[in-house]
Parts: sequence; C-alpha cells; structure tokens
Amino acid sequence: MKLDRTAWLTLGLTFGVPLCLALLNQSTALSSALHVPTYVIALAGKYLCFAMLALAVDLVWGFAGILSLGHAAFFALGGYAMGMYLMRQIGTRGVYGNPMLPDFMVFLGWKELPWYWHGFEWFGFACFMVVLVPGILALVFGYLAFRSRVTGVYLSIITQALTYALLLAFFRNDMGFGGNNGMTDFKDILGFSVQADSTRSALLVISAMFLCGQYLVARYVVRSRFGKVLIAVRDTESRTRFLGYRPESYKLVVWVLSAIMAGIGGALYVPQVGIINPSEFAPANSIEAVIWVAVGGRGTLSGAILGAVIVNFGKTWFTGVLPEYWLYALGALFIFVTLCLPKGVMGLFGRRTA
Amino acid sequence: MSEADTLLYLDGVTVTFDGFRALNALSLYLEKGEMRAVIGPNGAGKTTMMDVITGRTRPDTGTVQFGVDTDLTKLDEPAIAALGIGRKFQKPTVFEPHTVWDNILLALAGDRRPRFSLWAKETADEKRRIESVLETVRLQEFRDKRGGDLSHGQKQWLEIGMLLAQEPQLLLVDEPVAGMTDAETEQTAELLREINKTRSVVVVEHDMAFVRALDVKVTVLHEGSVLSDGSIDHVSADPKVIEVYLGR
Amino acid sequence: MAFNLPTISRRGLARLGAAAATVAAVGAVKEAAAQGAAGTIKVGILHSLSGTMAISETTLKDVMTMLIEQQNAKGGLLGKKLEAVVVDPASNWPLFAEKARQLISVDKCAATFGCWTSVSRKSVLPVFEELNSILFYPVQYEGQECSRNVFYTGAAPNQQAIPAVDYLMKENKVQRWVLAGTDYVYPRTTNQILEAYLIAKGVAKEDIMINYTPFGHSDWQNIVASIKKFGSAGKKTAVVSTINGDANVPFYKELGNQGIKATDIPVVAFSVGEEELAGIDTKPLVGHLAAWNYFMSVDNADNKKFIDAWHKFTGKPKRTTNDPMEAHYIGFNMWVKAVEAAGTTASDAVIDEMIGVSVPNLSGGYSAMMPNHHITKPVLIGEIQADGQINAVSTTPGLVVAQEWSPYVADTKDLIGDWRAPLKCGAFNVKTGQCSTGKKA
Amino acid sequence: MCRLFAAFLFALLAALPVGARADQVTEAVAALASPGFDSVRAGVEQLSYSGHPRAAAIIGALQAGKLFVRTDKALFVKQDDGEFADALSGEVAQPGGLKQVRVNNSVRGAIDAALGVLRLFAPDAAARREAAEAVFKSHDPAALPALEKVLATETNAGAKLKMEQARAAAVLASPDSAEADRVAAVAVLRLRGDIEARGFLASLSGQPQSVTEAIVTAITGIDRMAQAWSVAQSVYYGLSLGSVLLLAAAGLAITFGVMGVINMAHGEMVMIGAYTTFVVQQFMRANTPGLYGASLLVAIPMAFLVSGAVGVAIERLLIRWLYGRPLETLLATWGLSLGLQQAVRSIFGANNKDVDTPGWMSGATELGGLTLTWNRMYIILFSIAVLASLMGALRYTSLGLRMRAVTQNRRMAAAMGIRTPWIDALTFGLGSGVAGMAGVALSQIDNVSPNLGQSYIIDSFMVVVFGGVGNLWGTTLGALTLGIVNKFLEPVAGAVMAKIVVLVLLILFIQRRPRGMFPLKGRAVES
Repeated sequence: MKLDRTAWLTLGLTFGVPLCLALLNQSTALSSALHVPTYVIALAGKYLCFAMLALAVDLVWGFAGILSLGHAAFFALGGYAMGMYLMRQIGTRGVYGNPMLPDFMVFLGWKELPWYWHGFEWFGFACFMVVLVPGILALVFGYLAFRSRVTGVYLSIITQALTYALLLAFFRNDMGFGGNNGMTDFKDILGFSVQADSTRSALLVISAMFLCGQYLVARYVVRSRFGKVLIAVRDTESRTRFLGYRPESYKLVVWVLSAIMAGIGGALYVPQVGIINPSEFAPANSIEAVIWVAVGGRGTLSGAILGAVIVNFGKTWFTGVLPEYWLYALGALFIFVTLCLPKGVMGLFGRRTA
Repeated sequence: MSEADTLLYLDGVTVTFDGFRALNALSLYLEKGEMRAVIGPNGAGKTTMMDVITGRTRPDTGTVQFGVDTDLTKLDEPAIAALGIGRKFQKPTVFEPHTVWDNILLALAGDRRPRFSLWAKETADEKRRIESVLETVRLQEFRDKRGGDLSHGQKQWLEIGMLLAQEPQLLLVDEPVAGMTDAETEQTAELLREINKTRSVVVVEHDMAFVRALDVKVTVLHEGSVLSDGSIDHVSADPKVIEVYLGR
Repeated sequence: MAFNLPTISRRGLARLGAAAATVAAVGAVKEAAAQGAAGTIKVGILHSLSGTMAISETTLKDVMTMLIEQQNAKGGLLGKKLEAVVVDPASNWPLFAEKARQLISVDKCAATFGCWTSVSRKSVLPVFEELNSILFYPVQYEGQECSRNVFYTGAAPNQQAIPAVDYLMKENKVQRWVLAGTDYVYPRTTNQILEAYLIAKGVAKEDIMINYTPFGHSDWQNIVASIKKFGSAGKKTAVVSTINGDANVPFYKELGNQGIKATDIPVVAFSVGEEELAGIDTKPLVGHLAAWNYFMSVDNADNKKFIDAWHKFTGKPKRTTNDPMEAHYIGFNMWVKAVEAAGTTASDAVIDEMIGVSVPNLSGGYSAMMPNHHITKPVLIGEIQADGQINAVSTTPGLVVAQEWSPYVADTKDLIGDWRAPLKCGAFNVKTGQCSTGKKA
Repeated sequence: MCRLFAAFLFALLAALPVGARADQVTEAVAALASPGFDSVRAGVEQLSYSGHPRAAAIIGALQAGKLFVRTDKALFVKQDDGEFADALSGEVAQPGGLKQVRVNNSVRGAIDAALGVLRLFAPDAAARREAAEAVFKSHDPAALPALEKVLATETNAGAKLKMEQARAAAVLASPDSAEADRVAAVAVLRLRGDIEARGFLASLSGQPQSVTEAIVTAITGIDRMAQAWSVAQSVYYGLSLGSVLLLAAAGLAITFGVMGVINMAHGEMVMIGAYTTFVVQQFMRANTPGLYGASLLVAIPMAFLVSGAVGVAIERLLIRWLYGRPLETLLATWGLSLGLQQAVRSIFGANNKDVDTPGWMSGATELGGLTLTWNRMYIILFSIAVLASLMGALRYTSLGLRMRAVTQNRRMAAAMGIRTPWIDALTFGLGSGVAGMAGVALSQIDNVSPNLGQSYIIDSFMVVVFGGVGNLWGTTLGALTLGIVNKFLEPVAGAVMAKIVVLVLLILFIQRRPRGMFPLKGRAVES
C-alpha cells in the first residue's frame, strides 16, 4: 500500500507531536521554558481519542454514506469496558475497602458482583471486551438496518434512537454501571498509577500509536477494491446491486470495523480523563463528532483527525476564555462549515476528496 | 422453438403502481443468442419490464423465467446479476469518482463478497480482460480519466463496457444511443451486433434508424402489453403500430 | 438546479483567518491580563453556565462574584485583591475534571467554589486530591464521602431528610410513605437511608412505595395517579420527594391539576428552593413542604443585608436567594477567616486552619466547620406560600452536626471522618481501628 | 366575599335552636390566640361548633391569613380596606403590636372541615355541594346533626347526593350509630365508588360483623370497577401524551415531511413559542390585568407569528442554500439550535420562567372513575384543532396547493410561474409557526427553560418517521400510538424502562418498514 504525501504528513504529525510533548514533559525540569505541563498532556490525549472517534465516523460517513448520529455510543461502550477494568483494579483502596465490589455497589447496598462484571480484573479480557461489545452491537444493529435497506435520514434517526435508548439504560442505577455518576476515582492501570505524569505521557504516546494504526488500517481499506466498491455504494447504491454486489454486506463490514475503532478510542479516553458516565451516550456528543469530520473534510481520513483537534482545541479555549460565548462559536462553526466549506479544511488544500 | 433454447420467458406479467397498470399481462419469449429490439411510446412499460427482469420490481402476477427453471421473481437484484443478466440504464450511471479503469475493474465478473475484495490484488488476467473491454469500447486512452469527467457518449460506452466486463449471458440495454451523434449511433449499432455474436441482447430504443440498423426482430409495447411482433418492416407497416406510435 | 452557493475559495478563507486571529488575540490579551496582575489571589468558580445544570448553577456563579467584590471592597485578603476565575464546564462531567485541572495547575487558584450534581463533584475529586487544592461544595448531597480536599457546606442526609420525616410523623401523623426521586445517586442513597430509618420507626414494608423517574421526566400522569391510589388506603400518606430540581415543575403542576392538595397528601421536597419555585405557579402548591437549612423568608439582620446586596448586585429586585447560596456565603467567609489565620493561601495550612472556624450563617445563628469537613446547620422545614416564598414552620432547636457516614448503611455505620492531627483520616473504622481510605494526609 | 357570606349567616343562625354558648367561644378564642399549631387547630374546631354568629367569618379570615392576635390575646380581622375590626364584635378598632396567626397543613385540614359544616347552609347549590364534599373528607361525626338538618330542606340533586355521602361517612365514623344505618351507609359509599370512598372504608375498624362484611364486598367491588377505569385512564394518559407529541411533531411533519428539510432547530421553535407565551402573560399582567384570564388565547396567534417569523428568517438565511442536501441541513440547523438556546439563555436568563395556568385550565373533573385534568383535556382538543387547520390549509387553500406543488416538483412549479423561493419560506414559516403554537401548550405542562426544545426534538423526529414521512395522518397516528404504548408500559415497567422499550420497538419497526406506517407510494419515491 503506497502512501502519498498527505499520508506521510498525517502520520508524522499524529505521532511526532504527541511524542515530543511526552518527552518534553518527562525529561525537562519543571521550571524550564520547554517544560510541557501535565495539563497539556491530558488535553492532547483526549484530543487523540476524539480523533479516533472522528476517524470512525469519517469511515462510515465519508466513504459509505452512512451518517451515523449515534457513534459516540460505541465510543462510550469501549470506555465502559475499560472503566470496569479500572474499577476492579482499585481493589481494597476504595472508600469502603471492599475487595470485590466497586464503591458505588457498596453504596447502593449490592451484595455480590453481577455476572457481567466477572473477568474484568484481567486486562486482556477487558481489551477483548472493548473490541467485542461495540462490535457485537454494531453487527446486530447493522445487520437488521442494512438488510431492510434503511438508508439516509431514516438510518440517521434510528442511530440517534439507539444512543438515546442506551443513555436512558445506563442512567438507571440498577443496571450496575454506576448510574448517573458512572465510574471515577481510578487508581491504576496495569499496575501503573493513573495519575502519575509518566503514566499519562505513556498513555498519550500509546493513544498516538493506536491513532496512527487506525489511520493506516482505514487507508488500506479505503484504497483496496473493497474501498472502491464502498465508494460506489455510497454514490449509486442501486447501480452496484445490478453489478451483483450486495451493498448491505459491504456496509456491515465497514460499520462493524468503525464501531470497533470508536470503541478503542473510548477505551483509551477513560484512563486519561478519569471518568466515564452515561452522558457520553448523549446524542449531542455524536452530532459533535460528525461536525469534527465536516470541519476537517469528509472522505479524507486525515481531515477527520485534523477536524477533531481543531474543534476540541476551540472548545477548550472558548470555555476557558469566553465562557458565555462558546455555544455561539460552536453553533456558528456548524453553520459556516456546512454552508461555505463543504469540503472542509482539507478541501482547501486541493486534496482530492474520494 | 423448444423449451430448451428459450433464454428468457415472460408470461402474463402484470405490475400496478397505485392502480396505474404499468404492465398488463405482458408475454415475451427470447431465445438464446437472439437480439431483440423493443420499441414503444413513453409509459408503454419498457423500463418497468426491465425492472421486473432485473428484480427491482416484483410483478403482481405472472411468471418470469430465465434459462430452464430459474424463477426470477424469487431472486433479488444481486442474485439475478450473478446469474448473468447485465443491465444498462436509461440515464447512463457510472461511478463518477472512479477512473474508467476502476469502473471496469469493479464490473469484472468474479467473487463479489467483501471477504474477497478486501484482499484482492489486480491479477494479470484481470488486467488483460480490462484492456480488451477498453479496446472494444474504444476508451483505452481515457483509462485514467474520472468517470464524472467523461462526455455523455463516452459514459454510454463506458456503461456498455462495464456490462461486457460482467460477461453476462443476457444484456438489457436501455436507450443506448439517446443523445448520441449519427456517427456514434452507427458505431454503437456495430458494437451491439459484435456483442450479439456471443451473447443475447434486448435493446430498448426510440431511434427507428438505429433499430433498422440493428436489423433484428422487433416487439412493440403499448400500455403494458405487446401490440405487435416481427421484423422492422412488418411492424412499421402494422396499422395499429402506426396509429399508436409512428404517427400518420 | 444550479445556484451560487457561496463556497469559500482559499483567498476568501485567508481573510477569514485574519479575522479569527484578531479574536484569538483579544482572548489572549484577556488571558494575559489574568496572568499579568500577579499580585492577586485567584479564586476558581466552577459552575455550569450552559447545559441542563445552568438553571441552578448560574446563580451560584453570580453570588460568588458578588462575595468576591464585597471582600475586595473590604480591602481584599492578606493585602492582595481577590480575582474570580470563571470557567464554564457546561454540565459535561469530563469537562468539569478538565476545567478543575486548568483552574488549579494553569490559573493557580488558591481555592475553588463549584459543582452541583454529585457526579460533577465525584468527577473533580481525584483532580483536587492529586493537585492538593481546596473545593467548596455548596449543595445538599448523599453523604458517604469525606475527602481532605473538599469542604461540604451543603447538608448531609441527617441534616435534611431525617428531620423532615420526623416533622411529618409528629405534626401530620403520617403512616404511609411514598419515596419519589430521580434515578441518580443522591435519591438512591437518601431513600436507602430513609427506608432503613422508617422501618426502624415501625413503619410496615408495604406502607412504603419507592419509584424512580429518568432525568428531565415531564409526564407525571401515571406516577401522580399511583401516589393518589397509594394514599387512598385509609392511612395518612405523605410523599418524600428527591426529584431533581428541574423535573419538579411538571410534577407539581400535575399534582395541582389532579386535585391533590397539601392537606390530603403533603409533599416534602429536598431540591425545591425559592429558585425553582420562581418557575412554577405556586397557588395550587400552598402547604407543601420543603426542607432546607435556610429560607429567604427567615427574618434576621444578616439575611436582610445579604438580600439587599444581592438585589443591588443583580439589579433585579425579584431575584430569590436559596440554600446553596447561603452555603457559599458561609464557605467563603470561613475560607477568608482560615486564610487570615494561616497567613497564607497554601492548601495544607488553610485546610488545617479551617477546622473549628465559626462564622454567622443567614438563619440567625453560627455555623462551625467540624473535623469531618462538614458544617453544623439548623434544619428548617418550611411550607410553600402562595407568593412562592417558603415560611419556616419548624426549626430544629440546636444546630445539627452532619453525619457524613450514615449509621443506617451496614458498611459505613462504624466509620467516622476526622482530619485533625492524630487521626487525619476520612474514613476511620471505630471498630477495627483502621483508616480504610488510602488518602493519608 | 367574606362579608356577604357572613351577613347571610346572621339571618340563618338566628333560627338555630341552640344559643351561642359563651364559655365555648372564649375558650376557642384563647386557643386561637396562643402559639402552637395544635392549639390553633383545637380553637378552629371549638369555634365551628360554638354556633357563634361570626364563627365562619373568623375562620375564613384565618384561612386567608387576615387574622391577627394582639399581645393581650385579643383577635382582630384585617378588613379589605386595611382597617382592623375586633373579631368577636366586628367594630373597627386601632390595635397596635399585632402578629399574624400562622397556619400549617393540619390547621388547614381543620379549617376546611369547619368551613364545610358552616357552609352547608350557603345560598347557592355549588357552595353547598363543595361544603358537603369537604365534610365528607373530614369524616367528622360531630357534623351529623347539621347534615340531618340541611338534608331535610335540600332540593338540588347534586348537593343532596354529596350530603348523603357525607352523612354516610359521619354515621360510619361516629361510635354510637345503629348497625343497620352503618350497612346502609356502606352501600351509599359503594355507589360513590371513587378512591376517597375506598380509602375511608379501608380505614374503618372495630365495626360490627355484618358491617365489616359489607365493607369488604364494597371494597372488592370498587377495586374491580377501578380496574376497568384504570385501563380507560391509561388510554386517556396515552392520548394526552400522544397529543403533546403530535403538537411537537406537527410542525416537523411540514418542514421534514412535506419539504424534506431536516430541521434540528425545530425544538427551539417550540421553546420560542413557550417564551412568547411568557412574554405575553407578562405584558398582559402589567397592562391589561382584566383580560389576563384570556392570556393563553392571545398567546397562541402571537406564538404562531413569532416562531413563524423566526422560521421564515431561518429559511431565507440558511435553508435555501441547502436544498437537496438533507444531511448538511441537519448539521447546520443543529448549530443554529445551539445558538438559539444560548441567545435565549442570555436574554431571559438560565432559570425557568413561570407561565401561569389560567383558571379555566386548572383542576380536574371526575367522569366515573376517570380523573380528566382540564389542562390536558384542552391540549388534546387544541392538538386536534391544530391538525385539522393544518390539513385544511394544505388541502383546501391555494397557498397549500402551491406549497405541495413546490415541494413535490420544484422545477415544474417554478416553470408554472409559482414564486418558489417565497413559497419555500412560507412553508417553512408555517411549520415553525405550528411549533410555536405547540410551545404555548407545552408551557402549561413542562418548565419553560432554554433546554425545553432539547427534550422534544428526538421524540418529534421519531413520531414523523414512525408515522410515515409526508403524511399528516401518519404523524397523528404515530404520535397517538407512541403515547398510548408508552403509557401502558409505564405502570408495568416504570418510567425509565417504558421509554427504552418504546425506542427499541421503534428501531425494530423502522427496520421492518423503513418508510414508516403510511409510506408515500408511487414511482416518485421508488427512484
């Protein structure tokens, strides 16, 4: 798979910048001008995880024409799987010191661990679940939706219904996932303390590696013959049927792949942010993810990463400096991009959008 | 003509859209290797007939049989295409973002499942077959041009090329020469005759000169059923056809 | 259908880029100004100004800016001016954690006044403990927490729920109870504590009905009907409502419309204050109860002065004051006193200095900071009046000390929190003599 | 009102055989004057049975918060003109050092019961019926003599029925009534058959054997009837929720259904309608207090115009560039909704706005076992009216014809001389205006805050997609079905699970029929 200039540039930036940040944070003394505060590391880590979600959305929207308004659900499911692992790692250091039960279960008077929590004390099992749970949900939902040829706006609306239903379900306390408070106050991951600077920098670099990995996988898929068929399905779905292709199976494959990518993003997000709770399932999050892709440039993969970083940096900056006006800025950005920048930022550099 | 060599067998096919009878007990038989021209006024049911054959629309009543025993009404579009029925649309639809080369590549007969296409590499045999199709439809020098950037005529030929790449047994061609110059029309007629050497073809068209150039059996459709059948001359002389279609 | 969509060419965007740059510059200038005046003490204000919680939290941001202005008028603190650093976590819990980290490590705030929902507090708790800063949490909550870096100026369950139930038992002779709440941690634990308390008082299990509704639930027809049915079993029935502030409006409207008056089935609510009542037509609600540690209608000099200052500050004479605002008033005054006593704004010194500080509260008495980082509070049960005010009908004689570890929950009944010198432990198990939270001083 | 009523009482009480017992009155006054809610309650009860001519006036004043006590325990009533009059004698006086006599729930209960007994003799039947109902609720045996007396002279059927029920309750409550009377009383309450009757019967204990049996059968009878009514109740609740969903979705059925424009700012149009209602009420309260009762009726057209105007502005500035690109419209209008929310938040402030429910819309009526709350009844009627006028506008007006023409085939309509940009703007304005009117209705049952729109946007899209896009009947049926299914699930599964199950059913349904219940047929859609 040959990589053109954009690909090399994207990989270089996506891996290079976080690596420098991590090194500067770890090796330089606190006082030196070059020192990167941990606050920036945590922020960068968060942006990279959002970039993974954006990549997943771009894969299905930019290349298969499926505008999913519920992709943050897969992101959150991956996050919850990692969150359950992190809760089990707390062991006796919780407020109640109960080795088996996480704090919120003791709190609510649960006597023993529910069945679906078993196994999460092993990191391997948790990683497997991070991939399995979003994958299975995407498979079942995708199979039903694509088989009965639900397309366009109808599909978007029922993906929104899916994430709204999950939001309500995870809010319920007797679901055993911590209800509205979700899971927080994590201690360590694989033995390393989550709050230590070194772990944060390591997580940042790992997130950068995963993002680059996902970017390469996405590029391969999109450049392969499978990718060409997908683009054909996106533009003229019925024509591909008369050529003998089954659009539903193509969509299903890319849908499940992108759900897993989003799940991995969520899993890396949780240890860096320190909390996972049902509001990640809110439909507003999924729509914001779509706007990251629109800002960056739909159907360009690198655009998705760029868009995610730009918008989230804007959000951090605005809520800090002009707290009352950031909603105006975000709203204006939505309108500006859809009206005047249909090909997004990448479109400006004359990149051929697939 | 015995049962064996009938390729396509439509009998008593009726399709209604909200009370409007698009097809009205249509019966039509096509032999293996035969080329048939189908003409008729707008709304006569030509495109609906093609929809029924390719599985896009389910007929209310009637049998649609392909080959010896395959009932097309039971299959969906990809299955019917896999059987070897290729279709060219009235409005030329090609994959705009893809190059001409890729358009043909995607149309090449072969394994259509995602599992295969994920790892598929372009084999030498495939390259050869694409070159031959490009040559047949005279689009070699446009191989790297994007489908969207082609002229109307070139798009028509690209679509015919894609049809050929599928190596179907039966080609359903819907108004191939609409909007073409006389020279291009003549070349297309010559092209179809060349294809008909190895495959059976059904051509839907309005351009009587083109149909005459094809010099094949003609079926005239009117309000969803067959008005008359026979050679181009016989049909043009038929008073019913003149009154309904050709005009005084 | 071609129409000339104004797509931006590259040159067009260059001009736009320039415009964006100037806006960024303005922002940077504001940022620099904050950094520039090094001589000020930064006070963080972490309240949502947008999203679902803006309704309750915007008022707390305003009251904090007022208190800071008042303190600066009195000459600031330790000779320096106080400077409010306002950020908007936008009711988004991970954003709370991010903004907390920004306030502490970037803006170097000496203390932060913030949070409302339990989940926002739990989200920022690890950040405050990791960076060893101070958070003042002004809202009544479910208890079961005692962190060295947090001062809880809101009510613990035994300072609100239990006195309210006692009042209903004594005054209205209530025998059947409906515990209605929104499905999140605060109602879940409060109901768990209340259920244990009621059973301990001899109330039969089938005389207690508990139901939970989702956030922002607005169609209360079924639940009000089931309350009415439950209340028709001959015994006097009351509703203990831990419904989230926002969902109370449709709940009370439905109560009024289904003709349930306070004399038939009284409702006592814990998260309905003057602020929420301002959004409801209170005529049909006359007689329903609310349990807080402060009411705007309490008449004493401090309260009158506070309300006048508040009306002058906001410029709106109709603006109400409520319990969380009084909590911030107490918390802020305690913090000022502790910093003056410690002579520095360093966290450890201020934290140790805070314990034992006593300041006048607005309900006519004094509130003191206890070793478990909670404060002593009088408990007022009030009845909603037609004009949207709440008049106290019963006040606990003395001040109630907060029990942050509930005696009614098996795992926490032997725990006490004491951050003073010998123990310095948030959850010390009296029976086993161990300090179970790893967070030693 | 108090003075008129007290005057009447003078005349009637004179006829009463029992004279005013002086000692009971002074005792009652002393109790009323002393602090502590229990003594105030005892004072009210004593006063009501003392037969003192001004008893009702004093208790009425206490209820209205106009009764004051002086340091020497003398009671004064604050007249309407601000003057004070001695409670017992009624002469005007200028006392100093007055403190208001405060009431709490239990005192209010006693006041209702006491006033009930005294108002039994009121001139108009409605007041008597209300009084009888209050006495019934107090189950106070001491009211028996008064009830016997008034029953003898009562003519109005409604009042008579309520009085018999009150008498039955009093008979069952008093220890010394005969067994036969008690069984008859149970039968009377059985006929009444509502929740209060059941509650009272369930609370009785220590009755003779035959009476307890009668009570048990009565209660089972009432419960069986209640079961049937509860099904009807659920249907009513479903209709009410359905009508709310319909109102929220009706506007969307136009902008999305007819025009195919996905307007994520639709919820904000509803919110703008609700805020318009608030502003109209503020304006009318300040300028034309007389007409305040009709504030809602004024608010409906105003909300339609304001939201409609905002809709037209949105169409002209934003939507017209995005026709034919539904997904981009979705994103752009979502951005718009964020902006609108923040704008309203900065103009009106973040907290809820209080929108009053006018008198004719509050309270409820009983229809058999069914409680029909007035405000929800009016909302159901209002939604039907909105729907009918919408359908009428689309089908029978020339504007409606042109709207449908433009949306079905824009180019053809333009070719026929219809000024399509203007029609697009008007159609979008109509959809937004209908959403504004929905805002007026929603301001009655939900809180008016910047986030009001957010809670209805997803439900509205569900309804339109479920009902079938482009078909108003579909939207109506979709809304009502979703409402009823939700309300039948709620008692069984709880509010949270009910919503989840409805969403899951919807996802499965759309997969079976992607175009909704009533899809648009014909070739236009197939292509």
